[in-house]
Amino acid sequence: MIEVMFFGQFKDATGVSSIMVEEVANTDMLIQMMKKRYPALESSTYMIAVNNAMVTENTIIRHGSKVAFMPPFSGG
Amino acid sequence: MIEVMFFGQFKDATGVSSIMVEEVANTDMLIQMMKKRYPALESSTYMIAVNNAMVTENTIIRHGSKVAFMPPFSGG
Amino acid sequence: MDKKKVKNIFTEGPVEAAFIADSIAKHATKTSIGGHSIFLGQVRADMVDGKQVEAIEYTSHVEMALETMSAIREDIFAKYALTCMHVHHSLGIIKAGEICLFVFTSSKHRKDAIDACTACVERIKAELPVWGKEIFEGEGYQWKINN
Amino acid sequence: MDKKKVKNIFTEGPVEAAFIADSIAKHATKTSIGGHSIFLGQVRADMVDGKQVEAIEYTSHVEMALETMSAIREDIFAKYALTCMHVHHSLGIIKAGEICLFVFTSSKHRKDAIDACTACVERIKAELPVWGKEIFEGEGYQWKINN
Repeated sequence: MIEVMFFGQFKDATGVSSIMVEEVANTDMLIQMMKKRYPALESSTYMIAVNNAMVTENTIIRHGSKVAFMPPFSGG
Repeated sequence: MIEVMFFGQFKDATGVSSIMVEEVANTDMLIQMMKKRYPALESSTYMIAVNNAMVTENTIIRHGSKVAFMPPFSGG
Repeated sequence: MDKKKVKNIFTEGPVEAAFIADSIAKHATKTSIGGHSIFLGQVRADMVDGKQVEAIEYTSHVEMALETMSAIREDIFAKYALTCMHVHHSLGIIKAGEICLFVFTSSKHRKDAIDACTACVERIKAELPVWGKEIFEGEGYQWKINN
Repeated sequence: MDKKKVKNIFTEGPVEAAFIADSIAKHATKTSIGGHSIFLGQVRADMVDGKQVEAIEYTSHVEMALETMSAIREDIFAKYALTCMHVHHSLGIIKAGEICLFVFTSSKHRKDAIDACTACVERIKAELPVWGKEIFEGEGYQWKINN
């Protein structure tokens, strides 16, 4: 299983803070899957982190990973 | 009369914090006079302020003025 | 996840002035320090389309934020001659006028503390997975945007 | 001497952490402020030829220093979009580990507060007629040199 987490406005948009999904090969496939399930993600600027590390290119997702969907940061 | 004030190490060197002197026409003449009276000033880096304003060129000293002999600043 | 020590930076609720005073006072025994630089972020009561921000609610991807902060800390200690650096960021609801970020750097000579503090604040704003929800008086909210 | 308002910046003895906390807390009502920048100068226990500095005794040409500070304040308010700026400098004997300078700037956006604070500290060190006498443990002293 993979844990998919939503933060900031994505938590609002999806209505969940995290969901468990079956194995997905890579981040591109996961993004596609999530946009289908949560259309609000389609038009948004998002960043993806796999196991707390930002990824900018398509990345393999190993079993037990945590993937975060994050809007632009606005801390401080 | 003119008030001549000594600060920092110049107060140490002259042993006084301020003295009153008779009219002196300008700062060059006052500096000469003070160096004669307090030889320790001779070899020092000093700054001169007349009535709280720094002067870098020879400046006329009016009656009742306050002239400060100041070593380099070291506040903060 | 690597082995470097991860320190907590998050605190529920605002950073209190008394806490800042306490942090400052603790450095009196570190007599090699010549300068401290402090940055404080305070929640602004901005007006947005006639509505006033009364608070910001901060949330974070905490585990990732703490790891990111550890990396920032390492970089900054490598670049500047610091004696110490402390970072505190609020989570939860912080009212307008309250303090939500406290960055505190100390060094022998002032330039290191000042430059490190600024660098740290910029990196926190750009790199920490933290989000602020600006809550309007009455009702409604908008998501904060950093610039 | 011109007519601009001259504020006192000098205080006998060290700047206490509680005083700093109080200054910070007072700004909670100014809800247009988004960032505060603080610089604190702390007396270092430097070793000089085997002798340790135990305190610095500060003296000043007070009247001139206050006028100079007023001019610096005017320049800085003209250059940066500040909400407020506070400066406190100690006079008298300040022990190693104690705070002798407190510069505090606040602005809507952080950059103004940060840049103004740094500019203010640099100008204070360069332009204020203040002198520090570094007193060694046991006996002796030397005059501090700013760089």
